Amino acid sequence: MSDFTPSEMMIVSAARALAGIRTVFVGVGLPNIACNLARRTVAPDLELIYESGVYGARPARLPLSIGDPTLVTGAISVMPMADLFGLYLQGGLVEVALLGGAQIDRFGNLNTTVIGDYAAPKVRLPGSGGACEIALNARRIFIIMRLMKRAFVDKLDFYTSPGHLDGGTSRESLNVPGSGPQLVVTDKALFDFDNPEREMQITSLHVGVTLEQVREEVGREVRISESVRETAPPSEAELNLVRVELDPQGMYR
Amino acid sequence: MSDFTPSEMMIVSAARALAGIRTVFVGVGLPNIACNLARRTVAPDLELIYESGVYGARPARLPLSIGDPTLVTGAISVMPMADLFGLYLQGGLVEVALLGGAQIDRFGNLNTTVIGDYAAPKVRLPGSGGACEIALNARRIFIIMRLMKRAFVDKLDFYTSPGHLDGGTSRESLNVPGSGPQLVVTDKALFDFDNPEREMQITSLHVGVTLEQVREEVGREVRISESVRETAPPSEAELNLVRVELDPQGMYR
Amino acid sequence: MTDKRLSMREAIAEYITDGLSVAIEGFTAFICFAAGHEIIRQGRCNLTLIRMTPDLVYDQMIAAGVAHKLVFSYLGNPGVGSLHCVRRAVEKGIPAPLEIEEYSHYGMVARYSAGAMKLPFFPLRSYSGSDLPGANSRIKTVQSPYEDGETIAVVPPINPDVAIIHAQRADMLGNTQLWGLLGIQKEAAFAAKRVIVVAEQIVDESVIQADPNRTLIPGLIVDAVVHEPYGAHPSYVQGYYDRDNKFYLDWDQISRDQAGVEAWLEEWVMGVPDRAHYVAKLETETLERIKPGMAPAAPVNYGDYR
Amino acid sequence: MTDKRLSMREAIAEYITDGLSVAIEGFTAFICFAAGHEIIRQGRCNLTLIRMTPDLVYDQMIAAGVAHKLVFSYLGNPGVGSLHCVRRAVEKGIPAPLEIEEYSHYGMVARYSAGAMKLPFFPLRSYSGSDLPGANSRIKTVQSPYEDGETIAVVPPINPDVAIIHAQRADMLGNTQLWGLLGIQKEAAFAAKRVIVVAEQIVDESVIQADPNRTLIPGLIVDAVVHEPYGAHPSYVQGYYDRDNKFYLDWDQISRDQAGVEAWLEEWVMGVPDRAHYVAKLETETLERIKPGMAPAAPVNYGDYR
Repeated sequence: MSDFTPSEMMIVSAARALAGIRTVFVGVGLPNIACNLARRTVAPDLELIYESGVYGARPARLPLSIGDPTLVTGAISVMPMADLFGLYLQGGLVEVALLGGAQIDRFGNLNTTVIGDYAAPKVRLPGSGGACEIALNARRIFIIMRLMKRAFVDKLDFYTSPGHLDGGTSRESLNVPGSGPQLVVTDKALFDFDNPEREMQITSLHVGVTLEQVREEVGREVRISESVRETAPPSEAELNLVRVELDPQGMYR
Repeated sequence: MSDFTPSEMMIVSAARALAGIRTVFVGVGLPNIACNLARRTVAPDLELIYESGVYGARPARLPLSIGDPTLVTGAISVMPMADLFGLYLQGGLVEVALLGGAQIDRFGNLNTTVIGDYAAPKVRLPGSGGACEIALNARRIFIIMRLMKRAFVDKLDFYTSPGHLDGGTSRESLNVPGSGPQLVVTDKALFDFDNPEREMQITSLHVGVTLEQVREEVGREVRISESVRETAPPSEAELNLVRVELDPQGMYR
Repeated sequence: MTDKRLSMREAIAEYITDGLSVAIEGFTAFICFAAGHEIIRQGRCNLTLIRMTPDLVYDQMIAAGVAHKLVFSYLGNPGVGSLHCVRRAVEKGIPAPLEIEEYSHYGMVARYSAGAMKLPFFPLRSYSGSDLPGANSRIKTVQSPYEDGETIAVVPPINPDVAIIHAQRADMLGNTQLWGLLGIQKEAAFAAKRVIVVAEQIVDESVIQADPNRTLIPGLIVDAVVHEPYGAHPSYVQGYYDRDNKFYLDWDQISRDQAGVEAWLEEWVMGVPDRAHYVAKLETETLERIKPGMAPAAPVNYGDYR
Repeated sequence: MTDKRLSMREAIAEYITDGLSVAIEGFTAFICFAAGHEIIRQGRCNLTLIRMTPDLVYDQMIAAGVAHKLVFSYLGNPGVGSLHCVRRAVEKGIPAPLEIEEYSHYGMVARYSAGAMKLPFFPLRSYSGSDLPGANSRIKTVQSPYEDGETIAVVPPINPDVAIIHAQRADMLGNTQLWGLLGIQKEAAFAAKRVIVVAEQIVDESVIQADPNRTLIPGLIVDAVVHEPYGAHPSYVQGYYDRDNKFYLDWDQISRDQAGVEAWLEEWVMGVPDRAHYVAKLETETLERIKPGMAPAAPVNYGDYR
């Protein structure tokens, strides 16, 4: 088995989770490569949706932003953002959306707004963009972020994008279309929320990663699924696609 | 002075009333010819707006319906109806709209819905189409219809498109953008509503028409403006444009 | 990806069943008479017909007895006069009583928009001072929570069971492009539970992808693609054929009595197996008369970015 | 009809005065840096800057001190990282404190839509469970008057004093066509009290009229037309030039401290009289690097109907 980077493990894990999916709402960078890998492997009918107003992008190069002109040329449809958000996202056509954040709590709520106090922030982050409505309207949310103490927190400084809120049935009480976070892909392990409390739990540890390392990074007790297993490493085929076709310059190794 | 038909007098009168106007919401037939005459004479910057989604039509022939393909080819902009009604009409960009109806009352309210009871109509008319929102949102309404007893009634069977409602300040109480009916062009006389009661009043009698004839047709006392005058007959130039260029087949003589 | 092409007969048989709500949309243009006629041929009934302007297509379908209800905003033979069959049904219950639900044009546009955007209502500046809300209790008001506190009219979403959209071109996956009068076809398609696209031409996906801003309906929401040249006759398709105005004028006479309509339906709908035979039955003079000249769009370069 | 063409200097001098609210829109693409730089050169101040994604153009304008308030939905250097100038203003009040009013993307889209449609509010499915309404009291809710009685979020209209829209082509009357990412330029233009269109090419009205479905903004709502090739650099214009990504990366370094930004502004904004000189100052290598290949749109025939 050839060796691989933690980023490659994240890309491959996210791609595998998209098996059979028809539409994915995506950003640039690592998630974008994951979606294109899924298209070439487990989700041949997958269409990429970008908040910039693109449905069914056919990029001729690695897009450098979600508004890259290569996402427009050759796409199936390019529309005003009012249609992208109104007809596609709110219209219920987005099966999976990939999100990330500066902070995530145990219930998959995300903060991309501020560190510190909103009125006098220590760090002013980008803000919601489309994340808030994506988190509520996409049928399922997959979260992709590296496992870091400062990111996996007990309490968010700001709730930008609702996950399972306070856990249990609290999200259902919002009566929103989307079912919220289903998966968290990190560089060390995979997490899901398949328990009555809707609390993040380890389902799979990447090769060579120990529970202690994960606890260490999360900085608190972490719930563990009964069916916890080791993540199958990237296959030769998967690595080849990523390294040769999808990210030849290795921008996201 | 060459002679002319009552229709030609209506066309010319409506065209003159559009002097200096920039945008007019229009249907087909006689009003359409009036607008094109205005464009060639008193309103060179006039742009025609059709509810079918056309702004700035440049018809190469007499359009046979408001959705005629000749209104599309060569137009400045052709858009979804949501934009036509939302951005142009509701957006406040329509200076004048031309309307008509099966019934009109003394305050310029129009009925295009039913004759008789709504639930069991004697005659089922076309209905509103865009007329209801046009009557409320266009800055000014010009009404064009032939003077006929059964059309000029005391009480409408159905209020489709609000004019000055019960007169006086009753329309203002609606707090709508448009100022309502300003002019009624008929084949016998012109009417306005320039009195505190906002009641239809004769301002101009076409050549050879007597007050008695008008009263006869309206079938009731008709208010008369202090400044009532005789309508200036169509000029040679106006008649030429209508007969030679705008309606060569004389479809609307 | 799966090829979604079906014949009109297959598409109607598969997706239109008795009692459904059906929107054959297209404002004056792109009216899919081919679908309306096939629905009549297959003897569907109790349909709720939805269209801003019922036009001749619903006049014919209502005379044929396929509908029990009509949702609309303007009942007319555009540029000609009345829809006599709809009037007979509403005024005299011939061939059967017809329930109606009536809005203004913008009200229907707003209903389709709310349906497409999955909103509980859509606000619009209309109806105040009109009798329409009195005639239709679905038209309500909402108060603005902002300073003005203004009260504004709202209409509820409409989500037809099936929308049938005619277009110039589509690929076999249902990615569809229209030009000319766009009406509310986009909103109707996104609002509908099922979508049948009927196209003058089936093109390769690469043709669609060569002008992504022109794509009005993505294959994602399309269930069937029917290739049906002249499928919108006697209405028109921008750049492909003109409205057959002679027929619109003739219909004003044909439709004056139910017997005349039934004779016409017998000959032009029941009497032909499909649209191809209908087109063959049209005089070549007719097809020549409605053929437009060329007016190409100005060129556009999307740019090759690799 | 009057020719609305002005130089950028004339257009900004005429329509942008201190204290106005200004929306230079365009999502990643069509960002009119030429207008932003001219506003800086003319020393405007106390502006309320409105943009979904402030991007580098507002980062530069805020560092230059033209703004007292920012209305936005995403603060980032797209694909690169932070907007350091905006962060300095918000976190440290450098060069001056900056008031912010924050929404999500769809919230801003909805605000422009309400502004363009003259609606008192626009409903959208967002914000429930988020802290955003707590941070911005302009985000409210309305209850549906229909069966469900559902409560839905609403945002108020936004009507900028001036919108500046960059496009591929316009005629001298302001009839404007765009292709590629359409963003919310249409809604922003219709919502604004004044509109300045900046185009890569000024074309004859006949070019516009040869593809009426492509017209996004009618001259009717346009006050000034500025011909400014490369006016959107370092952002891009579909089919005309690519984003100058090298500059977006460089800016991440340049903008790390206020001094560096001021030096850059001195050289590239204050140091040039207009965009033509700015373009001349760019290396030819740069212009070559951002030149795309050809990808023509598929042909379309509107049909000649006479």
